[in-house]
Amino acid sequence: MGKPKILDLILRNLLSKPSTIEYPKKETVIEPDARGRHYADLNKCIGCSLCSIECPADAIKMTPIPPEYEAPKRNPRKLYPVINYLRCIYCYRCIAVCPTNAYVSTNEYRLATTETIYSDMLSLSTLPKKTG
Amino acid sequence: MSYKDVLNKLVGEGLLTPSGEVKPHRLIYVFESGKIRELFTKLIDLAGVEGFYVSTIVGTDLMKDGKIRLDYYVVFLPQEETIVFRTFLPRENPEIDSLLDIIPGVLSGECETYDLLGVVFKGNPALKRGFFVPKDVYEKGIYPLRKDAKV
Amino acid sequence: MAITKIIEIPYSLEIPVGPQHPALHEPLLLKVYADGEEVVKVEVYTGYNHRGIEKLAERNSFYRDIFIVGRVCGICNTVHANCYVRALEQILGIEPNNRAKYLRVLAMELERIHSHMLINAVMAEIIGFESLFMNIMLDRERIMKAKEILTGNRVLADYMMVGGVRRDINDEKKNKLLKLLNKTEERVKYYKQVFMEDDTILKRLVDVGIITKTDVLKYSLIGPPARASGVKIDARASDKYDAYDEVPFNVVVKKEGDSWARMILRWDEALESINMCKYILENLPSDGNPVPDEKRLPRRFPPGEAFTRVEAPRGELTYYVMSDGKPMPYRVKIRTPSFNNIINTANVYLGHSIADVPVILVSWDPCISCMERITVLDLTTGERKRMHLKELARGGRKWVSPRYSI
Amino acid sequence: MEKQEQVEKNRKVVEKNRDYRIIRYTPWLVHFNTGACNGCDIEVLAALTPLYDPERFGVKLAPSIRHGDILVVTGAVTKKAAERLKILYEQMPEPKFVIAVGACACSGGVFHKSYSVLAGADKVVPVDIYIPGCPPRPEAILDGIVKLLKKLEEE
Repeated sequence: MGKPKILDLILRNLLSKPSTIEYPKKETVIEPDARGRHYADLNKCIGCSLCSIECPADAIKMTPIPPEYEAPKRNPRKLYPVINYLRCIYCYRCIAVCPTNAYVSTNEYRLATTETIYSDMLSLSTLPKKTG
Repeated sequence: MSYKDVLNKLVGEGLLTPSGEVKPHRLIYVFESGKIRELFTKLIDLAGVEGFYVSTIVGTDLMKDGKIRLDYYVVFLPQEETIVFRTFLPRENPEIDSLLDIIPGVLSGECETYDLLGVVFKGNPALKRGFFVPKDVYEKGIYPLRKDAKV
Repeated sequence: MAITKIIEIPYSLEIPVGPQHPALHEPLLLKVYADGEEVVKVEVYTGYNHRGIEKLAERNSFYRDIFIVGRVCGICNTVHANCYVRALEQILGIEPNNRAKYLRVLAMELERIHSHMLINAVMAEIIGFESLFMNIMLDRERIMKAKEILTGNRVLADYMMVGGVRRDINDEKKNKLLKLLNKTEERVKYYKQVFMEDDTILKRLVDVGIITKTDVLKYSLIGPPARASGVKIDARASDKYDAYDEVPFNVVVKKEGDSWARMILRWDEALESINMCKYILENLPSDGNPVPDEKRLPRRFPPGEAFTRVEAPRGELTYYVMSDGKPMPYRVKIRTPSFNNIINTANVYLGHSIADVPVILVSWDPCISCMERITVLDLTTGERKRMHLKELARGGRKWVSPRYSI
Repeated sequence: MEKQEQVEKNRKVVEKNRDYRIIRYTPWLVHFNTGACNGCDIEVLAALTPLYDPERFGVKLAPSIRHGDILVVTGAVTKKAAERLKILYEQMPEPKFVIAVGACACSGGVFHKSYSVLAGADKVVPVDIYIPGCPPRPEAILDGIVKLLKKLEEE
């Protein structure tokens, strides 16, 4: 490379903006269909436990719906899937095999925690609470 | 000499017996485990050192038959045709001659097969337990890939 | 220098070798015995990364294994999954449609580009050319973005499924990918020029770690190290799996056989892969939906065995899958390229200086992504020193030579 | 006697300030691979490249464990690597913190049933923060580091 080329390079580098993204002040652009946190919508779930069988990491556990929530009629066994987000590998196999497409997927990735986190509160928030 | 002629010649000499194929279209030839060194020496003579390489050694524990199956996957150049050389060993004390001095490339495969399946390659000085397997497993004398291994 | 007595200095490098072969052995231990500066003996120790994947695969169902084998190696996960999925397809007798085949090739080639860029960046870092490392890593982010657009995740794609792929692309995504690829092509050409012309790189890489054609075949070496020594082995060209029979590409072969040839060959292959990706995006067939309905895939596998080969970024990767009619595979055997390339090449280091050891090791592409640490043990004083692999390449010479160059 | 009291007093002050020192200085990371697939490793590496540039927070990759403040553990913790991880943790100077990156280091991931894997870094060393994901994005790793720093500040 000759010298004029270097001068050109220096000028270009002086004028260009730094390439660093100012995370976390500025958000990075994430694809809307990137695989992030997902949870079950209990209005659609029928408690068939297929996702729990197919999960490669055994991260999904079928749990009884707590009595203070109204279990939908289509869920006769009153079970719902709870995902252990620490073990989950975000492969979305559960979403693909779900017979009722009950899973809600998001591109949320900021999951750093100090203790184990589960999907139970997110899932239960889709159900109405029993009154009285 | 193309790989087909080489294989036909070896079949003619009685070293190999053709028996079916592994999908997709990989021909299987069965040989006697005692004649492995004779087979591969002849193979080098016929095909040349630059005519093939040993891709993989696959050991499988066939517990029902009381046998261990050993497959040598050999790739012939320049067509890159994969041929399977298959042999059967008894499940108790499986032993076979090592190929390390004539084909150094089998080192990794032999070490792995010994450590995980317990096939002894006679004449390979590098064999040792603990190549891959953790200490608490190999101290009990367990070979993890045997079907009756409880680990 | 006149040697009156031979002093053995065991240098042990602990290196997480080969994402390529993480299945069985990754952080790897190389014990290097040196006489002064000259390497006289190398031993390989393994087992730090043995996760028992082959046994694990026998205990899980066929479909769960698709995701487990993807985690053998983070950098080559789509080729691992592709190889395993194609073995299952052979057993089942299913053939995916053309669009799915093209998309599979696209995902695998994107992976090859980012893997080759990564190892060239690591090589730049090892020889102390830090700004080049940073620049290559910056441009590699574009390919990671492309992978995210295509598969939904940056690294572990989980893109392959029996009978097709798990995501389709539309025109908007296609344009985005083309834009990213065009920008990357420009930069890759520039980096190739840097590797061809820069004095630092030429002085450290040329004529280091030469391996001849005969040795390549004797030691079962595969992938870029074999092709850089003039052996034309490429599973893409010979097995013609997926869409490789329709997508045009050249197999790059070099004759020199040294570390420099291996690195340049990787840049050439990356350029070749970019052209393939562009061809695929422009000529994507539309013969039906490439995404199979995972609920309707066959649950029962007939007895049978299949052996598939695939050209991973680091060489030929093979899978052997045997089914005995039960819901779980009877035997899964994985042979990854680094398994051959690392363990069988202990003799190449002999005769080179200690500072060349990391250079040769990296030129096999063992994917040294993280911790590289070396214990230098001086037997005469019993003194122990731990140093970074990079330090050894640069400053290790300083630490060793004063004592022995008298 | 007075001297001993003074030493005792000093020790208490040091212990009280122990967790704060890290904020006044810059946290240096040490990365250890305990048998990962390198997916997490390249993301940790990518998090240190110019696009994300954590040196803005003073975060830097330390070459030796004895210089490190934060141990970044990736991988499923194989039995052979677990011995090493314990030794490394003991060699780190106080105060020390551990970040588990990826599903494997958090709780074993897909390998939790394997015979040569302990499944989870918390079985060997105390973990301060978990970053789930397979592998987590570089932003998520930065996010974890920032969360750890914030947590220390609040204490």
